[in-house]
Amino acid sequence: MVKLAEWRGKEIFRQYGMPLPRGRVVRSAAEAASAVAAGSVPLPCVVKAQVLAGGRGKGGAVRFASTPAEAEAATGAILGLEFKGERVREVLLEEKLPIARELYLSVALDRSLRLPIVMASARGGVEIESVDDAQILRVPVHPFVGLTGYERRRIATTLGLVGPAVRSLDTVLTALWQIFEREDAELVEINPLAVVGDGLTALDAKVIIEDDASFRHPQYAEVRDDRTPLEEIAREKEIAFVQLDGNIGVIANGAGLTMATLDVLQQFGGRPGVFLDLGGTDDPKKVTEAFLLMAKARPAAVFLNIFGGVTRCDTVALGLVEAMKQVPPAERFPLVARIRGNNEDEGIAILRSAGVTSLHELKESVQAAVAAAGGRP
Amino acid sequence: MVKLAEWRGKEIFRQYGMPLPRGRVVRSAAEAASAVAAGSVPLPCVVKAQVLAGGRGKGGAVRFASTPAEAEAATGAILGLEFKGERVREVLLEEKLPIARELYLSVALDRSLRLPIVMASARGGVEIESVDDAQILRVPVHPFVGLTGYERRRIATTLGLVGPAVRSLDTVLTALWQIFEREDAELVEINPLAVVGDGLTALDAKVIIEDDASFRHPQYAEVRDDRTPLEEIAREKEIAFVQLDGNIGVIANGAGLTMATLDVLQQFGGRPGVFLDLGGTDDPKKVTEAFLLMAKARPAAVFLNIFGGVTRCDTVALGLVEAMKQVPPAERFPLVARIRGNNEDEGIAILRSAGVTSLHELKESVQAAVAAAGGRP
Amino acid sequence: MSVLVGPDSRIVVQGITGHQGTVHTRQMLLFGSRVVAGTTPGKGGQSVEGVPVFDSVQEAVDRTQANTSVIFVPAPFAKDALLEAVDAGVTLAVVVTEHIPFHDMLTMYHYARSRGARIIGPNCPGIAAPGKSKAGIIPNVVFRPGRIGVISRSGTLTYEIVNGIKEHGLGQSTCIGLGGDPVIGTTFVDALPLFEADPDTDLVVLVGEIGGTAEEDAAEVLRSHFTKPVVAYVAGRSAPPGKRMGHAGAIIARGKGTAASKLEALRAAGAEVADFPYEIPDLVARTLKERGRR
Amino acid sequence: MSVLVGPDSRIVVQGITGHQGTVHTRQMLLFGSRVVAGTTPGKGGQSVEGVPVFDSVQEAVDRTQANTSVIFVPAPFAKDALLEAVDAGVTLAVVVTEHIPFHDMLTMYHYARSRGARIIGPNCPGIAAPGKSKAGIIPNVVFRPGRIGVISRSGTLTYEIVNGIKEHGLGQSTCIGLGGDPVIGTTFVDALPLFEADPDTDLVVLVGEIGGTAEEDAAEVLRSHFTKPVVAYVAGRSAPPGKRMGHAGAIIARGKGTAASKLEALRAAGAEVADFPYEIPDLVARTLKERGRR
Repeated sequence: MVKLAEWRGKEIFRQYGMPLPRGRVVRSAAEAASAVAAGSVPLPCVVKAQVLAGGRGKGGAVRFASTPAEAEAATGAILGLEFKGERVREVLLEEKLPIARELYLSVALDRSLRLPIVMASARGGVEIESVDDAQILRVPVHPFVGLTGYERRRIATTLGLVGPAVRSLDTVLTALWQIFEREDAELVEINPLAVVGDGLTALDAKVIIEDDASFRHPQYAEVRDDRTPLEEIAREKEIAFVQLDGNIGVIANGAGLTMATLDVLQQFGGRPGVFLDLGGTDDPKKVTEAFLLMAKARPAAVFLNIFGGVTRCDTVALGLVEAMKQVPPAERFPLVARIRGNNEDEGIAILRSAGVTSLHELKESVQAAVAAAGGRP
Repeated sequence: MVKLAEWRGKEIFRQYGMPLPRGRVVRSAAEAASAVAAGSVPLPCVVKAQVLAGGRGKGGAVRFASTPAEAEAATGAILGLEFKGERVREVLLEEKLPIARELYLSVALDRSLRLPIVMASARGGVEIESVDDAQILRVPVHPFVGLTGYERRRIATTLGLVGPAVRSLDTVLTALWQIFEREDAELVEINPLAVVGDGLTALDAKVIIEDDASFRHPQYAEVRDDRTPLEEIAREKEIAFVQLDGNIGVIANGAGLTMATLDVLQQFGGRPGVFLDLGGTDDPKKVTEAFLLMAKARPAAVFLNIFGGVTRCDTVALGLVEAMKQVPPAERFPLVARIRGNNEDEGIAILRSAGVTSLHELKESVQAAVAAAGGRP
Repeated sequence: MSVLVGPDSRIVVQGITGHQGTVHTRQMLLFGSRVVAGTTPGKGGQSVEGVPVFDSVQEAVDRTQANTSVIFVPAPFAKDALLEAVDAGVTLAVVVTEHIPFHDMLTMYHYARSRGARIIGPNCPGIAAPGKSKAGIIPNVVFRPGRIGVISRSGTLTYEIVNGIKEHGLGQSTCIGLGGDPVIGTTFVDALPLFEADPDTDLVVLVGEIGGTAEEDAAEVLRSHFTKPVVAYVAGRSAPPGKRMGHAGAIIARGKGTAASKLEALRAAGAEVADFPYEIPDLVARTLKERGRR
Repeated sequence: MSVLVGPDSRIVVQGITGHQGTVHTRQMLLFGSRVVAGTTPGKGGQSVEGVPVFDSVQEAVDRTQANTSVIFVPAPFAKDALLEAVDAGVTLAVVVTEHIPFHDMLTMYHYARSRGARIIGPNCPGIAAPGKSKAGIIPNVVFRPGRIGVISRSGTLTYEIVNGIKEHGLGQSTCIGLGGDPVIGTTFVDALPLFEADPDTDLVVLVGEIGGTAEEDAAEVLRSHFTKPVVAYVAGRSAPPGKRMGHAGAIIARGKGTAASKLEALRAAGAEVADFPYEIPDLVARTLKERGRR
């Protein structure tokens, strides 16, 4: 899930011929001033913080400028701000257009239909979640035939477009669909899509690229995302690693088992701090690597819950014992383990030799982990 | 059916990244000399007449040159020649490459499967019709998924390619398939596809574009084809008009009926000179237009065979009578008519008023047409 | 019973407000077809020959339970019209439009098939079962209810042949004009089993033409899976190779698709072969008599 | 009887010469599966665990009548492998591979469907019917033949639950691991009717997780078309929104896909809901008793 900032999304939009306001992304107030002076950003203009979080308008992260001095000042005021936890490093300056109406348009996956779905609404400019379902048109698109003419007509009708605006919509829809397919997007959203004169212009761009397709799109590998630094390292090592609000690290194998373990932990008063899914592995080195990554998150305690299937319990135990040797004494933490399944006895013996007890039942082992982290039970 | 000359086909090949010999198309011997001198055609080179007919090699329409003077002389010798009825107006000069093997590759439609089919053979450089079926691999390609990796592997094996040549084949196949799909081709054929070093090069290019897709490809409208001048005019007027070897013009409505009429005509000793399918029309003007076009072909006699269904007999009769007025006396010809079906009586009456008798049976009317043209029966 | 169309066919005409759409809606109604709806984008709310017009096929299907479509829209938009019909749940689409690029038709055919819908055509006169229903443009006057099935790649030639059968005192069960394009939604191979299964058909007249191997493929079916007598005719024995004879599909290419090859295959598969179209009615009558039907 | 796999399953392993392919071929053989062929392009002629290796699936099918494929090939090539299997006539393909782009899977799913083939997965442990056949990677040791059906979006959690059922003295009829991706070839909605129709299944354990609406969709099926008792569990009630929890499909997006919504739907549809995985075996036993089976 590579979430692209607005300006990156618009770079892609431009490649696919999407109609856009004229503008430029800048990284300093001086750059903003010279962009306006050079005419690459016509005045009056909009000055927008390039952060991934929504609600920029209400949050003061979008400003307006009518003179070069105002553009410079607004850019300077926004750059470096922290907005919902994100530092503003780029600012997008764009011409301010005379907007007649604001529409909504997106394409995403409908998992139940197993088809992409275009969503269109005449109620643009607000979060789509706040729009009544009856005011949203949902058009499934079959990947073998693409967005057909009759579906385009339905969308035009829903958006209340006639005449030349329908041709403009056609351009927008073609770009939207091509970006979704060719860039392996999970979401392409234009909100608002503005009616300006008798044409359309994409005022915002939200593009999310699918991680798993990165082998086809190396250009997105460099993109800064909203992962934490540890999550970023984990991603490179191909470990499923999610940082949460609590203080107990959970290592399990398999996403479902890891989630279930977190659920039980929370039920008994524990606060999960890290979700680490080892996946199916039979390489002790990968276990060591994962465990050391967990140590970097500085958990109050770690709970290991393994059900050996493809993964063998002794492999995990070996990797874990090796990792425990490598963690510096100052960073050590209590460890509670429960390993079951394939080669269970061997695994338990290896752990025991390293001073770790493996408990049998999920419930009792979770309670022990919560106690080890200093929680009540 | 727009058959493209080799050099036009190669222009398309180049757009799609197909590996090609370096070369240039010229329209005069002087141009050939300067192309060689400028280095855009490396020596030694091949000098090829740009005609649509096959068998150029054996027919003396392909020559070789090792010096600029030879290239100029060969071009001069070929230009203006008549090759199987076609005047040579362009000559393609290309570097002569060290060919290890000659392969065959094409994609066309398989009507029975209702799928495109890639044909590949290690026996390239000869007409594919002369190659034993067992030596040709036929790979159906589903348009919804394109040419898959496993199909590409089968083709590589058939062509006896390994190592880097397989990657080169991949480039060739991707280009082949994309041209077929995106240019609305009926046939894309590379024969020979040469193994040169450890890569592949398309030495020839045969591309046929589908007429009916011309609304998507206006660029092909200008291309000279192997139609006769009258066929070209007919095409612009959207009349199905084919010139044949004989002297009797046949006008009928519907392709099947027209063909059947020709068959009967031939059976009774007539020689069809023009196939003119009026199609389904209810516009007398279109009938007049078609009839005047027929007159231009200077037939010895014309046989009109109409079965009125969508087309009304009186409409055809009106158009025909109008046309007869417009044909100059010197160009007039005997007309035999048979009109049946929808508004038959009205049609017959109109023809009669213009001095044309409509016969009832196909057989007797065909015999009358043959007699009118001066044939025996 | 009849083949593919019948009293339950509820027809929507796509492109009903065009000249052809309007003319043939009237003819279908006169034939007795249940034309329940028409569509033309932007003209919803009008009516043509008393038939309500909708903006979309989905609307037409929702409001009138149409299950069969007849498509008259121009070639550049025909693919879209067919996809719309299929997505709206139509199970039989007759595509009258000619000059549809075959690349479009490949998409249309495979998409329809994946959704369980059948296409007749394109570039075809459609289908008619006298006394029951007609979806297409075959002239009403040539028909008379009877027990002869007709499957043909031609248009007008079919009318002439069907008319000949009528004038000979016989009648038709169902007549399908498959269309003259290289890629068609329903071929002889697809249609023959329907007539084999139809208790109201005693004999099938198969009208082929040069180009492709549809008749040779049909001969395979006749040989292995067909018990009723067949009278066959193939147009184009006088056609030269390499020339497209009116139909996009009627071309002898690279030595394939000659009338001789087709006739030989059909004859070898047991079909009675007519050399000329005017021989067909007699041959049908004679074959029925010899094979002990009627 | 069992669901989708059984004694007639003739398995071809695509990617058999890779580490995973080889390991699980051995496990499948030990389970009693008829693994008749393997494929790896360029390695035809070898054999793995006594199973002959072919260059292509078509060759494997032609030579061994394989009808079921298990796919272990890496994600960038998985789409191709699936298309190859479908084109070769395989009717059930278990795609174990994870990290396949969902855009690829859309093509795989719709193509397979149009050709009448079923996909399980991707990113799934596959399917097993104890005592009959296994196509996939679920550990052999967790099974014991019995009358409980299991359908799950998880891998290891499924093993733990299936094992728990065994340790409780019960056994399984068929267990399907559907896979953790956003687009999967077989969903709860697709699988439930198979268990409803299976005379050897008395009760179904449904193991869901956050993300999407597969469980809500399943609840609709339970409500209207399902007569057997169901015990359901949904993992991820503690997961925060917007975070992808290991599985590509396990994400609460825009307020949709929460455990609460799923549990509520399943409970309302009559399923017995377990709050934690260790409660499942007891709940299964109690439900069987109360509903008067076994």
